Amino acid sequence: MQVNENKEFEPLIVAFCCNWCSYAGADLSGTNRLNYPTNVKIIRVPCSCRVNPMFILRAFQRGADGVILCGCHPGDCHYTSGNYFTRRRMTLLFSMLDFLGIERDRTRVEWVSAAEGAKFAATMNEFTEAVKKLGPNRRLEDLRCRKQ
Amino acid sequence: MLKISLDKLDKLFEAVSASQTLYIPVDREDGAAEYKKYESGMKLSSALNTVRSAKDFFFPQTENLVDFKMEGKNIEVIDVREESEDFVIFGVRACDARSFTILDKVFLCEPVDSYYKNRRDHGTVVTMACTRPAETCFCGTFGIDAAAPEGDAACYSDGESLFIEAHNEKGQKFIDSVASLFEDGDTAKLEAVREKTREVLKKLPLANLTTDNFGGDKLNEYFNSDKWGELSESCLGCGTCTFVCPTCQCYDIKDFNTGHGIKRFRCWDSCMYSDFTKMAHGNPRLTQLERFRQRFMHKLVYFPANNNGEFGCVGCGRCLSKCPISMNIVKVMKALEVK
Amino acid sequence: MQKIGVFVCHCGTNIAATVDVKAVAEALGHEPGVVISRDYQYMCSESGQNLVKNAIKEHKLTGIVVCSCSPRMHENTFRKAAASVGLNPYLVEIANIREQCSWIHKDIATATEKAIILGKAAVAKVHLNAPLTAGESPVAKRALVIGGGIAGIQTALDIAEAGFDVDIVEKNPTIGGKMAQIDKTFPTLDCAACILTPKMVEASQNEHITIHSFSEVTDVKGFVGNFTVTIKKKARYVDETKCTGCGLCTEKCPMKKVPNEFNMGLDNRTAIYIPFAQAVPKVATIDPNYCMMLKNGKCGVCSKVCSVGAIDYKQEDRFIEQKYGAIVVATGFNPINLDKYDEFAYNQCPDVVTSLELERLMNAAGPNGGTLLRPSDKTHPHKIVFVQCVGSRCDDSKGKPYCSKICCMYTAKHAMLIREKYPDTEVYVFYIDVRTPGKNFDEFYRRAVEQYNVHYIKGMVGKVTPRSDGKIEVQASDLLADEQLHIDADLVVLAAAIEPDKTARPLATMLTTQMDTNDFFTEAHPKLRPVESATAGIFLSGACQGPKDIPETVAQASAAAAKAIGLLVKNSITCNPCVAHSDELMCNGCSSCEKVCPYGAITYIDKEFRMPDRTTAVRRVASVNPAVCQGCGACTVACPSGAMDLNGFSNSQIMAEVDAICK
Amino acid sequence: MQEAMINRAKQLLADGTVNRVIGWKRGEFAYDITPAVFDSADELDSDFVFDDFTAANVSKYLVKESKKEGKVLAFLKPCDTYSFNQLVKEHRVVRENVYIIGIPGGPKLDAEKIKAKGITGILGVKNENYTLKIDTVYGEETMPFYEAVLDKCASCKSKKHVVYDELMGDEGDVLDSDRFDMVEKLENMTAQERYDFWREQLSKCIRCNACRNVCPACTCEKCVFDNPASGVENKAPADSFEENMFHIIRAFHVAGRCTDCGECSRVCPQNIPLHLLNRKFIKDINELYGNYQAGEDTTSRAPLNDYRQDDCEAGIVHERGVE
Amino acid sequence: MNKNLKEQVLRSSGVNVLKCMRCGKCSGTCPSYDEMEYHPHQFVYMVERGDIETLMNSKSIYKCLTCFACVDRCPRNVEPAKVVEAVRLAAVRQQGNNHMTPAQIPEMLDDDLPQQAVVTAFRKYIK
Repeated sequence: MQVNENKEFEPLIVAFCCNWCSYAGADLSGTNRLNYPTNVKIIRVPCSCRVNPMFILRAFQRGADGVILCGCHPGDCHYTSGNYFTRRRMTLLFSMLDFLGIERDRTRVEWVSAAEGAKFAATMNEFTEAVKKLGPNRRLEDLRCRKQ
Repeated sequence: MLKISLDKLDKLFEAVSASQTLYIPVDREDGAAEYKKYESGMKLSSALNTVRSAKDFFFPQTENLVDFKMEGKNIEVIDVREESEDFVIFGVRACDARSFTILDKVFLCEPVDSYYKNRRDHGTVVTMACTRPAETCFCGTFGIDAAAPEGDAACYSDGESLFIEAHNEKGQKFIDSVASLFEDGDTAKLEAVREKTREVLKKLPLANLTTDNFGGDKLNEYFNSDKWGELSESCLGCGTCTFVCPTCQCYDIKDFNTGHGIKRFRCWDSCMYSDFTKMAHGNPRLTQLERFRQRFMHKLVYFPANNNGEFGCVGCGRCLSKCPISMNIVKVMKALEVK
Repeated sequence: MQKIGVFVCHCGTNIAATVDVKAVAEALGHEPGVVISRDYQYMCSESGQNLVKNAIKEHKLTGIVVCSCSPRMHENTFRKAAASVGLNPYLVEIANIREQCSWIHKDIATATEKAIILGKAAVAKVHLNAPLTAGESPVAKRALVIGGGIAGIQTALDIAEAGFDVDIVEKNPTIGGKMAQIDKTFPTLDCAACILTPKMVEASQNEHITIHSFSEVTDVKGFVGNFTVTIKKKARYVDETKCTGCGLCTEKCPMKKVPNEFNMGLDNRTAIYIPFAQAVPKVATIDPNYCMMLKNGKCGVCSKVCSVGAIDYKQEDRFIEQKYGAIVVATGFNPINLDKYDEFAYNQCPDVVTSLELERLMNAAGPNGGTLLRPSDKTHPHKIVFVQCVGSRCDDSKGKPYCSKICCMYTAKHAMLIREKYPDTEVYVFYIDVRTPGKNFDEFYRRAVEQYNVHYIKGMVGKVTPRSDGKIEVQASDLLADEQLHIDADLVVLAAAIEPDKTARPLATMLTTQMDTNDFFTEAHPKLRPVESATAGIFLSGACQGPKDIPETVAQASAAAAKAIGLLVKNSITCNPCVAHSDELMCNGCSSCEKVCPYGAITYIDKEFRMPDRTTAVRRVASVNPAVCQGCGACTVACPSGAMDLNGFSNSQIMAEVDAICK
Repeated sequence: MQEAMINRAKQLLADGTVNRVIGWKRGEFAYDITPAVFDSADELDSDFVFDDFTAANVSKYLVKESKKEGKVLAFLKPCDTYSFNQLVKEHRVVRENVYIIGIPGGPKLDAEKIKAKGITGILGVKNENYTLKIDTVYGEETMPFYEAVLDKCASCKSKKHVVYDELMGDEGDVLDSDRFDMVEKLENMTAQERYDFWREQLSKCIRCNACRNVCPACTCEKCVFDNPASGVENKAPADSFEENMFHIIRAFHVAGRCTDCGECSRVCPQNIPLHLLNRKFIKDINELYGNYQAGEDTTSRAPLNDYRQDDCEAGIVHERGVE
Repeated sequence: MNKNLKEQVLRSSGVNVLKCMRCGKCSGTCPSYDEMEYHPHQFVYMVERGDIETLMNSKSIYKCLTCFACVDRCPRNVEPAKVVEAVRLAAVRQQGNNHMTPAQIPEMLDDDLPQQAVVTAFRKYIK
């Protein structure tokens, strides 16, 4: 692989996507060839409510620069109520991270339905840009995990 | 004895820190003191002691032992040991100074702990005599004179000047390196201050506590004592006492997967923890009573049994003030004691 | 030691054009535990699958990773392939390098790099995969059909035909639904009652069918194959088993001024009533809102005239609980409320009616005995205006955004019938588009225009103004003639949009099925699974899923029945093994998980544990019913001690993926 | 008060209502009081103490004690009753096995605050008209009572007992406290300032687990941080990340369950204001999902186990406060 | 067809003419229908086609009363009156900013002119 010395900062984005809506939405943006940056790596979870705050911290620890969580729109959860719990949990978690002075633009929750391939791609583009502006994650990084 | 005016201390610190790393106790915003790497402008704390003991300098809470680099299916072992740089810890109290001799017994006996030894060899301990001991102090119980601390070199203050004397070559080397700042001084006033301190020590509430009834031969007297139950019943099983203790030296070795390799490190462990010395078959001490008993039996019986009667406690009093439920070695000794 | 196989698919050029598949296979071959890494043109093809199968056998693989299209596409394919050669299907992981890599990226270098990372994440996960065995749960051999319209009746008859017991729950006193109110059906113009009522009778007489009329579903518990449903049998104050339906009570009842809902309120009925002559079950029902006896204890006439003593003023709502293997929803539709359409004067003028009201006005069993008369003065209307798309295709808050589908055809039917019966009547139909896809539909519409001379005018009615002379002024535009028309009509008929029944949404919540924003039930797949809901064991029949005419409804009803039968013939069904499980040693019994479980899959048991001090203690711990759990994972986060974990998506697996991605 | 408590306890022991009493036992000095179980009148007479230093919340001990044979008498201060109720709600204590006497709450004193004034060699502490007379080996010292009050008592939220079998002393009210002031102050700082503040505080952490082990909400059979299988186990903060993570996750795990008893900050040997993390969650919950006081009752749904369809979106974090 | 003009009309009206489903309800409801050469639905359609100049040159743009009946009744929320107004605005812009002054009103009043038309014209522009 080529390494460009003057490469601009390329953030690492971890996206947790629920199987029923957002992961399908991500697939749809693929089917429609809607580009979004390679920075985004998707992890499939059954429901957004499966995402434990520890996973999010873990991603930051290991060098992620942004974490986004995607689920079905409120009311459309495949499991009826999962994303409602997600919403409360993540609101509080993100507020706590903000309280600790972690840049608030590094975390996001977005509702993307299986039909919203375009929204998925747009969201990922936008989020990647926002994280790019922030620069590398330093405040929630584990120095031991930093790449040599 | 050589002395330096107290208001010139910063000159001394500047001089020392110019050639090697210097650590001194400083006051924190919350009123507690802690050792910090000296930087210009820092003031020596007047507090009796730091929350964390000075053992950190030789036996830090976490320490990398070895790295494993993984590339695909290959594993490379990387020795991360480096020769430590010279450093000075200034202002160590008599109790903490004694703790090093206790730690030495553990880490410097065969097989020598090279990580510890490396630091010990490069560290110079400059102690400071106490002038205002607290009610929680009971160093005297272990034969320590707070007014005459051990260490490579010792300092004493008479309120105006700081006197220094070397106890060994390392200490002498330290003094020699900064000798130009010192002058010869009269110790008459200092002696008076020390005498006063010793008077106070005698008046302390724990002054009469003795180890007469403890020691390596007391296993049977105390192991099955029925006091352990009530002593341990309110123990939270936290590690506060162990982690503030200058003599507790148990550690755990763990692997941390960084994603591109493994860092094998050791970190302090506490015998109060439920997974302490956990082995394949499980845990040897299943109840808090057993774990609680282990800690105090170790300090008062097992340690002296293996170390020529030396106790695993220096009476610094940290656990007395920091235990969340105020259970501590003094209460244990008083409750257990069979005369 | 794990032996993992990696299989990288080219997907023709779909992947290979943007991802260097050889490099991916090469890189993943170096991952710990990977013993074979291959690439192939089409991994999902038979030869591709054989390559996977042979590798599993040859290398005794303990897990495989397929780097290919979305797992939503071929996860099952490869799971089956693995299973066929003895590898547990849940030891298969898919790295999605097509939809989420090759298709969205253009640069080969970065796309390849990303594909490798996605592959590594899958390898990291598969290291921790555990073989899972799907449990089985028995299927109750009984179906529930909610709604007793033509959809429900047809579904029930078909299921009964296959020999399974089936219950129909109908909220009204009789089954029959909307079709019973309809006069004639398009495009054949045969009498609706003539084709519906035999089916109603058939349903009532079928030994496998139980009809719970005047009943509602109040609670649904359980899961596919094993639903427990509570049905409320509303008090009708008449003993169904005794009533013979003789109708004497309805004749004698002194309370005769009750709006007759069967006739759309165009005439009155008595407080004790049988909705219509062919009602099934043909038993009387007392309307407690109007019955004097029930209201103030003064009357009792019906009780006196009833020769079989069926009247029971003390009857109360009864609840029955029944187990079902499958549930078919057939809750149907209603015309929308037209209160917000001031311009059509529906609420001001009795001679502005909806199409369903027109059906009753024209029906022989209707308020006028089949003669078309204006509701206001009972005179023959000579000029009738039909307005299409009232509330359909609306982008505003008053109407519905969708096409109601049936209006074009029934309006043509009405126009035709009127012109047939009353040739002196002028009929205008204002339309936006005439939509007639369907067998013989356009021919039907053309007949209305060509044979029956119905005036079809392209344009919309803007304003309807009732006048004091009894005429109704209709102002509309004729777009083709480019003029504004003013018609003095005698009767205006509005083709009101149809919407799902109001009971559907609470029912959907009980059933945990999905609905769209219009409250139509969402099918599991719009093309391939049109009669199933996304919730296993719940099927959709008729207009509850979307606007439908009768033939389509019946077709879907039979399809839903076929699906339900397909489920009921099984003795047991395989459960999803990716369910939550609780580590009892770590569980605190705090009930957090139970509170967030949408399926009630978690219960608590008191269990005896050996304590560290060698005593035993009883502790409350959570226990997951794997047949009920659907595997969402809400509980795993609610659990602070981490005792709750999810098969297939365990904490350690997800963290391994995170680690691999962030490496 | 102490006398009355001992007498009542002796009565209840004597008449068989309870077979033991949980309370506080006097120590070597004026302030080193240990929670303890007393099972005889003699022990009560000699060791039971209730004074300005009996701050420890004994409700957590009831997790263990209430599962033993017979009934235990627990003296609970108002704040302790909230903790107890929350434990009842989570099925962690057996309510029937506890006889609760509600006793007046603080303000209780913090020996650390006395020592921070440079007062050492403490032999005795007396409260005379809200001036502390402190007898030391270096002579008598004085300081205003309120300057030595524990932080958790200084911002007391309630003097009302939410559960008890009988009450001693007067019942108080829920207070309109200023407990969120510091949280608000931090919220109004810039992100960098907040980061610096917490970095300084949390870098002091020695991971002794005192905060966790004293916390009445942390009663897990096995904490995730002690469980090697959890993937997040760690014994020491080997990196600043681990200092952050432990405290974030711990606060998150008790969010909606924390009654704000303040024990975490009281016992922290490094004086880290840990209660601010919990209060941040409480403040957010109150503001976003409606006022909620954990432990106020035993039936309501915890905010994190509940939802409303019209809850705010997580984006609210971006919309409000200081960047 | 004048693309710029179309753009201008679309922008100043804020209307999405593509939402129109050609039902003609706007024209069916329009009280000024008979006065107009081009009717509301034609406005929408012609704007969609970009045939703006024809409309601008037609008297129809001054016949609209801005009563908003078409806006209220349009099932697709197309808002034809806003389109008419936007075309009118386009016409006025070409003529320059000659707002009507109050002094001009009395001489213009006649019995047939609806009062609303005067108010509208006063708000807007001279022909």
